[in-house]
Amino acid sequence: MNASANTPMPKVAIHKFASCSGCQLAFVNMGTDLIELTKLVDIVHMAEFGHVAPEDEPVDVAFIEGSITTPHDVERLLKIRANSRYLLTMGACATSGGIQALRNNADTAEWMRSVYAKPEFIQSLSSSAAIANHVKVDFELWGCPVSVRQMLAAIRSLLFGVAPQISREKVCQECKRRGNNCILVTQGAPCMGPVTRTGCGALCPSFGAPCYTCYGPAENVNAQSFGMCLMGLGLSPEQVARKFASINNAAPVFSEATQLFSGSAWMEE
Amino acid sequence: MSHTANHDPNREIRIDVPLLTRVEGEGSLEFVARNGRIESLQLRIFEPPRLFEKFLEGKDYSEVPNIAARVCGVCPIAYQMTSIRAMEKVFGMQESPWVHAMRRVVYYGEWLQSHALHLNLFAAPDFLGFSDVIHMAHRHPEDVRRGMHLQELGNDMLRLLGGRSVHPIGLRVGGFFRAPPKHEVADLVDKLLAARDLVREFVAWAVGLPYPKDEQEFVSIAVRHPHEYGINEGRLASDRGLDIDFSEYPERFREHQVSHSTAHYSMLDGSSYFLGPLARMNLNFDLLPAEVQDLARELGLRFPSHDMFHNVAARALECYLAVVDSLNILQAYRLPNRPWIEPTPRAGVGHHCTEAPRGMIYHRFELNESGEVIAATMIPPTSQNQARLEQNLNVAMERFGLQHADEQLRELCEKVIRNYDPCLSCSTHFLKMTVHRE
Amino acid sequence: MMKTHNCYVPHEAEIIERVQETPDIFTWHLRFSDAEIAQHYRFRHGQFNMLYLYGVGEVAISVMSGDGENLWHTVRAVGRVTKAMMDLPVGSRIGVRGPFGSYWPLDIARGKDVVFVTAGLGCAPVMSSIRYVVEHRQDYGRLVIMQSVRHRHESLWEPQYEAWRALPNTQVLLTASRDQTRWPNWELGRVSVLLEKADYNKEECVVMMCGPDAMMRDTAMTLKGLGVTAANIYVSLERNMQCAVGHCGHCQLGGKFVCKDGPVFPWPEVEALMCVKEY
Amino acid sequence: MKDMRYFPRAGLAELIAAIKESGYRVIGPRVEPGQGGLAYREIAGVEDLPRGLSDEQSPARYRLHPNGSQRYFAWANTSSAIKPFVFTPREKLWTVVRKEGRLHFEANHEVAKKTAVFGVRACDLAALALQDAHFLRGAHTDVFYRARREKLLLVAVNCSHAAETCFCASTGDGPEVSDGYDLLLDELDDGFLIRHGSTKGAMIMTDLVTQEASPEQISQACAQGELCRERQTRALPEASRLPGLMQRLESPLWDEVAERCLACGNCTAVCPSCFCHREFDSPLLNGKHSEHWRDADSCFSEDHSYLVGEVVRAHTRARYRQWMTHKLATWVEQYGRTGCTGCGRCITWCPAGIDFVDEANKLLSAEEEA
Ligand SMILES: Cc1cc2nc3c(=O)[nH]c(=O)nc-3n(C[C@H](O)[C@H](O)[C@H](O)COP(=O)(O)OP(=O)(O)OC[C@H]3O[C@@H](n4cnc5c(N)ncnc54)[C@H](O)[C@@H]3O)c2cc1C
Ligand code: SF4
Ligand code: SF4
Ligand code: SF4
Repeated sequence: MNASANTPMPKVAIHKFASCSGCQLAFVNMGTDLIELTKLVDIVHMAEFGHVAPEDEPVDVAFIEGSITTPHDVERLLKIRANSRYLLTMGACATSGGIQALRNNADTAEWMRSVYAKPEFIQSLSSSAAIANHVKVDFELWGCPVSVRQMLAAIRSLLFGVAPQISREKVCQECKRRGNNCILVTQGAPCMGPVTRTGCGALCPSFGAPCYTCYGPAENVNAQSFGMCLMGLGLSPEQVARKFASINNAAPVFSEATQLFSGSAWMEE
Repeated sequence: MSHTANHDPNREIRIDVPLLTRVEGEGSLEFVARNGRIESLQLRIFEPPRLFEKFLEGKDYSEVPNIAARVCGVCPIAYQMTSIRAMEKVFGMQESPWVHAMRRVVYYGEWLQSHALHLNLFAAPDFLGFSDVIHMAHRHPEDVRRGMHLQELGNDMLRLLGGRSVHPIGLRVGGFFRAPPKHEVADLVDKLLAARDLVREFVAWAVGLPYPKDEQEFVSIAVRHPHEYGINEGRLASDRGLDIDFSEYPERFREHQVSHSTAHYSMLDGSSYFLGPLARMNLNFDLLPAEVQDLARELGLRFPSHDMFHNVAARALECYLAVVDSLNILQAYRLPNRPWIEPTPRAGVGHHCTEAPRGMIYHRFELNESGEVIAATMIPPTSQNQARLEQNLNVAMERFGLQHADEQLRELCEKVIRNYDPCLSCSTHFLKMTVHRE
Repeated sequence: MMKTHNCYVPHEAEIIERVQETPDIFTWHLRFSDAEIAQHYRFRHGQFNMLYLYGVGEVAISVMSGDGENLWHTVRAVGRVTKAMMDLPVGSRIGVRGPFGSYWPLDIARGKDVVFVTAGLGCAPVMSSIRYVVEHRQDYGRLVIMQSVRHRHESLWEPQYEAWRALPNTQVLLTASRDQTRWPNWELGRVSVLLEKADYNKEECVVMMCGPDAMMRDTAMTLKGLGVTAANIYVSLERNMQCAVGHCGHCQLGGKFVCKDGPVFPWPEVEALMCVKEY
Repeated sequence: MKDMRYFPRAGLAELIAAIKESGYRVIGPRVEPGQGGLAYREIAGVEDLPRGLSDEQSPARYRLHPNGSQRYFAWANTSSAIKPFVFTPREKLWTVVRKEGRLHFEANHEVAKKTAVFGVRACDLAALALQDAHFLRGAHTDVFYRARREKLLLVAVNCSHAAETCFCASTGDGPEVSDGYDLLLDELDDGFLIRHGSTKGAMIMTDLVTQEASPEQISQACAQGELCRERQTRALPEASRLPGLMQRLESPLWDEVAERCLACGNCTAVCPSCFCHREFDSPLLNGKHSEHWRDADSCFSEDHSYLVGEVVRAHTRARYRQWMTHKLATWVEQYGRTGCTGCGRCITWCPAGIDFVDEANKLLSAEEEA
């Protein structure tokens, strides 16, 4: 994906599926870097931007925002994959199914009836699936929203012809680098930093707010022990389960933890 | 707009815009005309429902702001703050003056970010004849840079109190997690001071854009507050005499669903209504700081106005308001003892409305005695505006005349739609336009 | 290092020649851009340099041969940095810091039999010392070279080995652990197969070994069983390396920093910990 | 003791002012709003110090309580030691500019600020000495660390209060400060005893109005230290027994602790002697130059022991074992003593409340039984 003066610029597409558009907005919000970026790559598809190349136009890099919820989504996604050299997920929806994956275990038909008076108008799969459940994903950028710094670094790496470097360490590491005092220790706050992946710069604990897992699971998570820690802070098993069932509820490590602490399952182990 | 009107107006016209661009979210437009009459004109929002209202059920009140934000990455503050206030009402909590003021600042941040983005990236290319902002930037680099600068300033305001601009993390029931330290406030004040002239130029530029005239009949609705330009507190008012408490919303406003879209249509006493910057100006111009009113007069702007494209000017003027009023608030900044009040959960129902960048948003929360959600309703501005938008399109197209070429008809449609700055992610949806000429 | 200098900052070097050895192994011939640095650069067999790829990062690579004006490195493209390095054309510039670490006991080995055991690309760190022994053949006793690869076609320096096989008092033993066909001069199986065939003075020898941890552990144990003194067995270890000067802590093996106390260690110094899983 | 002087409590403001006048930014213990607990932060003056507050520390718990006194230093320790002011958790090492194919490397020349750290404890000074040995005394010197170290002014205060987590008496590093300071204070009910340990400190003392310390005052100070020592309930096994950990590398107790350990690395981050860090490149978007940075790292993270395609210490068991055996056993081989100075931070700040001392004792007594 090296660009030089006489070769055409690499083509980049940004596609949207079920999402809040927040990752795209984070992208559009990057300021003057956006202008810099358009000098390095050719953004051929990004509806918000006013660019709509057909889904079967070959591109070098496709970023996918959003999760897969309808049969039509699946068709589109397959077309995109087939025409992209690298496919990167951008954000929690695309990477783990997002907050809307909460409906995966629910009775969707019943939910539809209650929210939409005439559900027959709505064509929908019963689940919200991560992109990787349907096609091969080359690199995952977690976060809700995605970190633009990480996204630019990924593009820069691909321009250099190397794989993006994506750290899976815990939020706590970044929290300590920022010199924060741990709010779990000083306030008994149920901060999810010890199970959550770095990337946000330990934003929440720096504001005195408990982390709520928006960057997804870190490597080597000890969900069982951490759940017990949270119970030690006074949370009920159900509350612990809900802590894991947040923005990245369908990430396997978190959905297993949710199961573990739901009901009385946690005691049997 | 210079047009050659040499087509047969009685021909069959079918226009499809399968993927509307430069709006937030995804949707289409479908337009069919036959024998000189518009037969159907439908905005379709195709994004499948994400069922937020349903999966908020059972969540703890403290989890609501973070989940509600995810309805829309474009106006997360609107979702967070409206739900927070609705729940605070359940708990019988009053805002402290500090919290009230800081909520305005963070909301102004969202307005400035969203308005600048809309005007710069979405709307201006329409009026200046460019396909997108990148092409526009080649010809008008200074204008584009100024818009981006203001967008970034809005982001800075969001970051001061919210930590990040998309899905901020600083807001909580009771107030804020963190009181910004004085030096950070001082830095922002410097930036705001430095942007004052820039934003005045920006307003003048936006007011001077060559947009069409589009006089329409409509009812404006906005939050009205006795002492300040309505944003996050007050009552619901219209220019036809409506003046109700937020809790009366469900009695007066009704939602229904139509077959072509997953969006819900909202009606006030059975008819459509209009929300957004122009509606706010129409109702609350008198409450703008004198400085902002003066600028409007200098530029020859008069409100109330029923020219739909004055929405552009209103949006720009609100950018100036955001800078001026945030300065007023932040120049008098004091550190509070504590940036939040600890809530004491109790059971009940709370209603609240605030002014999202695109217009009024309504939330209703029913909580149990431990503060868990029993039922949630969230009605975004775009779905409330949808009926009005379709009427607006009908009238505008008829007035423009079907003798115009399809391409010109489509352009006008898109301009009219973008003028509402619809957020299709919000209404849990996006547009695809199909125009049929038969 | 070369002159008083901030030990973290690389020096520019130019790729003046490159050889594609196998589909994923290449050799670089480098030269420092700064003549003074080139002149003062000295390395000892077994030491390594940190090679820096612009905008991407650094990797530890053994010095194959040469001096500051002609520095040779053989690299296997395995990951982020090394794969991209393989794409660099002649004339490109990279960063080089070094040399770092300990070296092979070529002095101690003088007058004794010398045994080299390598597996995989593990040969890179010992290649330069084999060459040294070959060049100073009269100073050493018997020379035994054992090399194990998975497949014969991965073997980099087969012509070189064949040439050495012809030297007096020298034994070259090769094996392919995963091949089906048995080639002439080749065995089938792991290093252990070769150890049985090797002929050298167990009491008066120095063994130099490089390869995966498990291979070195098993071989050292076998050699001890055969009567080789543990202190005469030397290994070159690989651990994650960031700074290469004993500051970053990544390469620690117990109390040892592999970058500065190693990579070459007498076996007894590391034996205990090399035998602990995941230490 | 002959150089010991006394000044009343009000003199503390003068001392801080004198230090500032000598061009230092002053770092002191401060209550961290929003995050709770004490942290070393820049202070404007005495008004920022934690007057009348004491800390309560236990595994996974740190709280501050009013103690009814006027004292500023009636607490055991802050969340971090001196470490971040010398070994910065994130810093740029060098920049490389690519121009016409050539690479131009340039070390980061950020000028270190003169920094005074106020309220330093004995355990932290001992840990600083360990870091000095690591970053300054080897064949290669870390010039970034050195630049900051040379600009440091250390104002130590002898402990008068031990936390439940403290065990410096058992490591021999406290509670009394013995060396490594520029100025040393003892806080008494109505004022301070002060002495200097360097010419830098002596210079600052000359600006200060002090009186000769009375024998009563000196004995009060000694008694405080004694009390502090007696109050320590935790103790590491004797130094001579610690190498025994290396005989327990296959103990099932490592699995047992790994069941609780979150591998979050909070212990290594707060430990005043841990020195691990990793390097990475951060290129400009347009690719015209690149910066080379380093981040504090932890042996609890997977990158720490990553080798192409494998992680040497893939499991928490091995990572915890690395942390403890390095700190208590193999450190001795590297720097002639253990890497633990008894500050107790890894106990307090472990979100899972794992007690380092308790684990070490369990492991070693299991060894003896075995
Ligand atoms: C003393 C020593 C001598 C070496 N000599 C050679 C040689 O002559 N030829 C050769 O091809 N390889 C050699 N290696 C191995 C080489 O360092 C790794 O293959 C290389 O670091 C892989 O980097 P990567 O970015 O391509 O791989 P990735 O898998 O992407 O690794 C990412 C990063 O992890 C670190 N890392 C990964 N593996 C290793 C490793 N084995 N050792 C140290 N750091 C690692 C590096 O910082 C690397 O950039 C040697 C290693 C050591 C320690
Ligand atoms: S505050 Fe949260 S992220 Fe920070 S160290 Fe504590 S648990 Fe980890
Ligand atoms: S601290 Fe946690 S919830 Fe907050 S931004 Fe970071 S990952 Fe997301
Ligand atoms: S090991 Fe624990 S008690 Fe010892 S110095 Fe480190 S943090 Fe303090």
